[in-house]
Amino acid sequence: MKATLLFTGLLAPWVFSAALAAALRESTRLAARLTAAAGAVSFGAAAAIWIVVLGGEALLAGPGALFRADALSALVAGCIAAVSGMAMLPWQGVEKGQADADRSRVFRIFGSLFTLSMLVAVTINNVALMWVAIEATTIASAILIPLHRSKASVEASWKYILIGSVGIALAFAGTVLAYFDFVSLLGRRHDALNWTLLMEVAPALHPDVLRLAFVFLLVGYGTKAGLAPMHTWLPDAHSEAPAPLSAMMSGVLLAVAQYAIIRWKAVVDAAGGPAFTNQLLMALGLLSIAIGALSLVRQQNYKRLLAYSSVEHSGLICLGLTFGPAGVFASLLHLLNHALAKSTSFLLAGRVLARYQSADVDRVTGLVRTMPGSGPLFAAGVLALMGLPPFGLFLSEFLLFRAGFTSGHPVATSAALLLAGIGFVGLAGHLARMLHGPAPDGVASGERGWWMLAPLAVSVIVMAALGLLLPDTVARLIGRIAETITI
Amino acid sequence: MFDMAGVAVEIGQALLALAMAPALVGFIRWMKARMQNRRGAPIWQPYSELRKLFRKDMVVSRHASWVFHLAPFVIFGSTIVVSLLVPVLVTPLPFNAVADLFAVVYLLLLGTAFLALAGLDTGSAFGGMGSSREMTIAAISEPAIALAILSLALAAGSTNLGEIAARTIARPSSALSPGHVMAFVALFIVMLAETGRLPVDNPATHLELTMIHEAMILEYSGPYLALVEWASWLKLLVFATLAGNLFVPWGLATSLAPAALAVAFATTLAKLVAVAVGVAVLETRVAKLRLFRVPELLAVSFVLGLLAVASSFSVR
Amino acid sequence: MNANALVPLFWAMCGGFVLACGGALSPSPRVARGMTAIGSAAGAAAGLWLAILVLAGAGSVSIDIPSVLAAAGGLSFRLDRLGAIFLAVIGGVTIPVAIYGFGYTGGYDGRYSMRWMALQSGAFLLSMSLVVSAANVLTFLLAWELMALSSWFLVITEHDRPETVRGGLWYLSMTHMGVLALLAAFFLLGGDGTGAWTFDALRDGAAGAPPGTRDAIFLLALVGFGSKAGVVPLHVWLPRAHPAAPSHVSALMSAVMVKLGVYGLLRMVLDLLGGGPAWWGVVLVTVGAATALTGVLYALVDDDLKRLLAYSTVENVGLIVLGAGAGFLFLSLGQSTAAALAFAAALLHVVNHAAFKGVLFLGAGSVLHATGVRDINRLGGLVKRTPWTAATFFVGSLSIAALPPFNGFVSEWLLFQSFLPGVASSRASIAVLLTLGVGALALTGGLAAATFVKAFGISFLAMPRSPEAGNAHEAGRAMRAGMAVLAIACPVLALATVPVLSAISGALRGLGGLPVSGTGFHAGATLETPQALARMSPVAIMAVLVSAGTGAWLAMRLVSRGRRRIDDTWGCGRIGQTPRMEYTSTAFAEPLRRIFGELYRPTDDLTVTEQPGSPYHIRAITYRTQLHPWFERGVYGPLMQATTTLASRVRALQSGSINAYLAYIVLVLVVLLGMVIGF
Amino acid sequence: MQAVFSQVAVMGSSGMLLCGLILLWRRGVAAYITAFMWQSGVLAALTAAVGYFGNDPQLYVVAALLFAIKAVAIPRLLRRVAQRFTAGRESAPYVNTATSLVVSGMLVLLAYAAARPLEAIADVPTRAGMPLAMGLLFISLFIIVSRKLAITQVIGFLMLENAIALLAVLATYGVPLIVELGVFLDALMGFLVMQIFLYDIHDTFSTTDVDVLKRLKH
Repeated sequence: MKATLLFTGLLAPWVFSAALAAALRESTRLAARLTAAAGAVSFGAAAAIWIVVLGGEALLAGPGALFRADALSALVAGCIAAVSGMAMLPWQGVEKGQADADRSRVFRIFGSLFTLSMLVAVTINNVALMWVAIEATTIASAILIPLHRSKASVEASWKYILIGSVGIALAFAGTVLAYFDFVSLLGRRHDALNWTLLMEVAPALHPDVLRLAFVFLLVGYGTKAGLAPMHTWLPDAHSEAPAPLSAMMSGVLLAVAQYAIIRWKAVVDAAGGPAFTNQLLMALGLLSIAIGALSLVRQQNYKRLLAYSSVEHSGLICLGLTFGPAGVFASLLHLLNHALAKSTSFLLAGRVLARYQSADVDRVTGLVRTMPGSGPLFAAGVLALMGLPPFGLFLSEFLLFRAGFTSGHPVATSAALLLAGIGFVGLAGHLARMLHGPAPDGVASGERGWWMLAPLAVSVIVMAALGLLLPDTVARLIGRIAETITI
Repeated sequence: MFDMAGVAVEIGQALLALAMAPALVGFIRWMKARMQNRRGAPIWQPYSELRKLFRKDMVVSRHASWVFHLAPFVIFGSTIVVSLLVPVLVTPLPFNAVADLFAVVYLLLLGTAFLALAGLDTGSAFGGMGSSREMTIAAISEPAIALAILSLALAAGSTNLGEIAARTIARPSSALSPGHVMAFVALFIVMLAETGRLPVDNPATHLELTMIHEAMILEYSGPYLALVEWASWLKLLVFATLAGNLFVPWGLATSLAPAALAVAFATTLAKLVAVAVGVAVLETRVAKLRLFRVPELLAVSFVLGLLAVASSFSVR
Repeated sequence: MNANALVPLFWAMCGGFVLACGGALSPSPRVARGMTAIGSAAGAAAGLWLAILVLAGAGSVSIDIPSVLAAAGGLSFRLDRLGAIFLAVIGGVTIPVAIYGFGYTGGYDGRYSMRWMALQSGAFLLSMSLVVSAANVLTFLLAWELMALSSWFLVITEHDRPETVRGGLWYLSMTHMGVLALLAAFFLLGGDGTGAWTFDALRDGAAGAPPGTRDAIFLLALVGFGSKAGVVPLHVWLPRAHPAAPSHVSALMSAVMVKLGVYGLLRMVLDLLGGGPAWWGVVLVTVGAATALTGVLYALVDDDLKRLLAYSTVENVGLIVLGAGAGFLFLSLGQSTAAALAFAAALLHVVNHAAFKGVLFLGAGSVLHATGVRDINRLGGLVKRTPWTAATFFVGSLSIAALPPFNGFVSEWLLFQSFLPGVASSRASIAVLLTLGVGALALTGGLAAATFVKAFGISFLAMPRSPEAGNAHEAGRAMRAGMAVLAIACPVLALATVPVLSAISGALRGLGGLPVSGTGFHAGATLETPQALARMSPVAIMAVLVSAGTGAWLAMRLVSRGRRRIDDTWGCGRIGQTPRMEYTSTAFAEPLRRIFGELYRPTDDLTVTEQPGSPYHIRAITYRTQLHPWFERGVYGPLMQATTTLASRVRALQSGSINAYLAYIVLVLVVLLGMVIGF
Repeated sequence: MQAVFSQVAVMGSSGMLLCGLILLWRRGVAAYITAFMWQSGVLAALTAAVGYFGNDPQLYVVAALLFAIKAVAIPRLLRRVAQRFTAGRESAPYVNTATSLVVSGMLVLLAYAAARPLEAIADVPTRAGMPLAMGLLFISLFIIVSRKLAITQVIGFLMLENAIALLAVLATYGVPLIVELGVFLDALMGFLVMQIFLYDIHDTFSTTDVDVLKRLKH
């Protein structure tokens, strides 16, 4: 009973928020406040789930254990609830500049649906329905990209929907192949596609069929996770989408796709041992870090800069999965830290774009002077992404590289280290030029709407706390995931 | 080791060196004049020069600072300290226990640096040019001196002047070893460079393009000029005794007996005369090198020092 | 005084620095500056006192906080004697610099945020003192990276000048590349990661590590710590970051932060790895010699006062690495007493360099504060206008030029002496290397003397060459106090060489194969190298020198009766001397620039503009010279070029055509299927 | 009984494969739409046949739904879009017809190689059709990659979903009903969104040729 209450607490608010946003056509103010309230309730439920799951057993709810929340889903659900809650706040809505009620209404409807589908994806037990939910996220977010009608945003939305759908279709092919393997072993059962059942049966499944299925799954979910070379939709989508949407997409949508990869990696490893999946993930991971880091060097658009940084960090997370239990611990911690840092940076990038009206790095200078509130916070976000203390990403990269060396992959880890260094230099160069120097003429100086910065400041403080203290609840939860996932 | 007699002899020896320094320069000038079949001033001419300068008034430049006033005393003081170390009559000297050959080199470098600063202080172009060239030559001659010292230290097992002289006395055969001779030539070249003798710098001229040492002391007059000149003469004497007593140490007194001291005085005097004649002959034979050829000369000295050190490997 | 009585002293130090950070919350900039100064000075004093107690034999302080960041190994601190020496250097330099900083940052009041500077200075000092007392990998690297970050913020305080931001960028990028090398080195040291990550566990584990890994760890440590210390070719950030930083920050960076690179090298290669094969020593000696010569050669011809001092820091780091290299060489040959002497000489130079480089940078800051000009060619005549700065800079210049009465001479002498036993008793190839080492050491000493005669002579003496230098005003009381403390420290350190050296040799006892017992290289008041190879007593030399000088002064006063007359400098009788006739810094270094022409390869261009009427009447002559930037063109140019070409090729991947993007996905699918079919 | 069943399965899947090849061979968009219509029809029939032979009544519902949506509704929408925008012909695809056919042949061979482990463990009579389903999957991927008209890419994507549905039907007699419904909903929503974007592209670029979409680079 408690479980169903928690799950409804997690999912229902977003349904109401979408419905209310659709219904209340005129009074957008009220709808905005309701969405914020929904975000808060959902975050509360996610935190409650986090605590309960920490207590020991996984939460099961819904008909035939449809919904299940174990440690991994609690972690990712927590990230989703936090980031979406922050991104969907009314003033974080579409850029203040054009106060177009209709646009922000559309944003609230599909934003809530987008969050709902992500939350469903991570809390559903049936892997096929997980695929359906992830496909739903693609559709919901695709509609929001061309919110500001322009040639570029139309192009970005078309590329996003096509690449996303083709990629995700391959993932369904993989799911069907895995289901076929299960059916040919144990016949057709209605709960066949439940992840828990798959894990129990996995040692008996046929390794070579599962390997074939994993190829399709990895390419499919890899596209959504922004792994190179399937990452091409990411920079276009992020440079054109409204900032809150990019924050949600880059922060947590990639995390949901990584969640799916981790789920399926556990099953395939249980069947045929980790050698094959590690090989694939290490190759794609290193490729993503390389392409992500190298693209940062000459990138002039700071939104695309953050997008390519997501590709790099997504590569790091996948690389971490191949370094044994310590590596999984590090990459999950990295997933959490990255979600916070990236979403904060994108939201602040949105504010900077609204003020400077240009996404070009060269035209944004003297940020510390013109926006004394957002400038330092934006700097904190980017410094966190560069992996500097006192923020959490330094700690997770430290653990990740340590796991790399101790698990016997010195060459791959050194290559990742070098590429991360190149990425660091790329980001540092652009950040330094943006922060300092004289303010360009025609840009008003002084911060407007200090209270808008409150949630972002809180998130920066949380990032620092994760970096310096690593609270025990987080460490224990991720520790438990590492045990259940790796063999 | 801190016996009073030793200290007294040491101070006496330093005063002796101080007294002999003008005579040495006078003898060299006289020797050069004779070789250019000129009558030349008598040997004690420098003494009268000093007496005249000490009594004259002093003209100080308007731009000079306390560095200008401090420099003569530091130069004179450092050269005195070096003369305390160098075995003019007797080895081992008590002061040797607290300073070695490297200290000698760096004390002389202290004097040179202060002279260069004094040259810069008055703001004249001559002073600037002199100190720039002086520091250039001092900088390049450092490695040559270091290697010469290294070869001596390897042969004698210590950089202490006392031990070096004692060891060479104890083992006369080592004095003629190739390493020893090459170290002597290296040190001799460096002596010419450091004391501003002819191939490197012309002590007798005030022509701004050729004078290095003279350019720096152009602004000095009266007692200051006397101190600085005396210090440079004493430096020449110190180098001469170093060249003589370290490489050809026979005749040095090893005890404080008056007879031994007399013999030591005679042999040191002979050695000084020999070195002075050598310098005088060299100065009349050789023309002044262009400034940018001096490094080649010092490179020769560096290579000789290197060979001296290398030869000490084989002998071991 | 048992070890755990020192723990409150450790927390007092951290508390002081946190108080400095507290300046960020202060009501007014002036209060912020005050809190920074008081907090830093208090913390530094506590740190210095703690270091002295540990060095005096009160055992080591060890504090463990396993709860914080437990997953990565928790925080743990252990201040042993080697760390205590560097903590003493940090404490000793920070007190005068903090006092000086209070006056110096007065000039920043309107332009930059004092609160932010307070926060970063406190963080910088705290992280430095935590680096030397860290006892496990996480604490060390966390403190190291925090040090890099806070020092970067301090370097780019004056961020409205573009070259400051560029210098800061060079600094941050090179430091981070160094940290990546350190990460790799520490994790390789950890082996299979089963053991704890404390230094003690690493020390035992490292003994069993295969030689290939030990060599890799050594090279990575050399790159990582070498980039922080400023070893060639990783030194290029030093002459870019130091002039950009506020002077009291560059004083701290040059005197102390750069030495933490040396501390790291000693901690990892000497303590944890316990020395290694002979080629390690050979590499360090060669790199040290190259660094020393490069540093001094570039310092010699530089006209920017602070960049000159930065290059001189590179030179002195080269000397320290030269000494350490000789130490490792002797260790590998089994001559442990000679090795102990070499390491002691290197560490003594660390301490001495901190004193005189500190006072020189503070002096340069005061010159900048007074005239706003850093170019030596436009200074001059400051000795009369800023007497305090001139006097302290004078003492610093004499010390760094290794001239006798001061501490520079003592550590240079000890470096020479530490080479002698090696040349005498080792194999021919190593003897030749060390002989060339002695040659390099001597040449560096000579060129350093020339550099600092130029630096002091041209900046302070004679007539001012520009209006700014003309109406310079003396620095405030706080700045003068800071400079005076460090200037006095130079002769005092020379006199106190024996206690300092015995503390250093105490710290080195038992580290990585060095002899556990042994004299402090002194017999009574004089320094004595092993086998009584050489003896020297700085006290005696200073006493005799001073007495000889005053003796001469007294004699002169008795003998001479003449009067003094003030008149113009000799101008060949016709014209008075004008500032334009004076020797400039470029002219002073021109002979040496011509002699070392092959190394500098200067590109000179001289443009003469005649009067429009006739070619014989010249209106203006402009002369511009530029040295061949070996490292930028040889090492960093190609490196950056390769990265950007690779980056632009990767950029081309995002070609814009959706068909290409879909083709990538199909390609990956086919390739992975190929692997499955082949698997 | 089993032999007839497997005969029907192979016939159905090779029929669908042939419809796929038509897209590679012809140039007219109208032809593409009819090919897609026929392919969906065959898929619906095959699903019903599997429902009959594998006596699984649920599949009849799925077959009906499939026929209604994919064979009737979507082609009509596509025709309306085709009439309004396209010039009716695929201008110059990246790969000419001859090479596309050769490549599709190669892809079918790859499908057979990849599907070998599937057939090794399958005991259902319809296992012979599985490589053909994989082949259709690769060919529809190739269509999306090589064609320039946006509407052709949409049709290619729909064929990709047909291929996966075919694979599901052949391999496991269809996925559980709730999943089937979810997939249908997604497919429909996906198509609708793509259609909206087709209108968008036409409004802003006044053409649906994908080559114009090259402004977002690097």
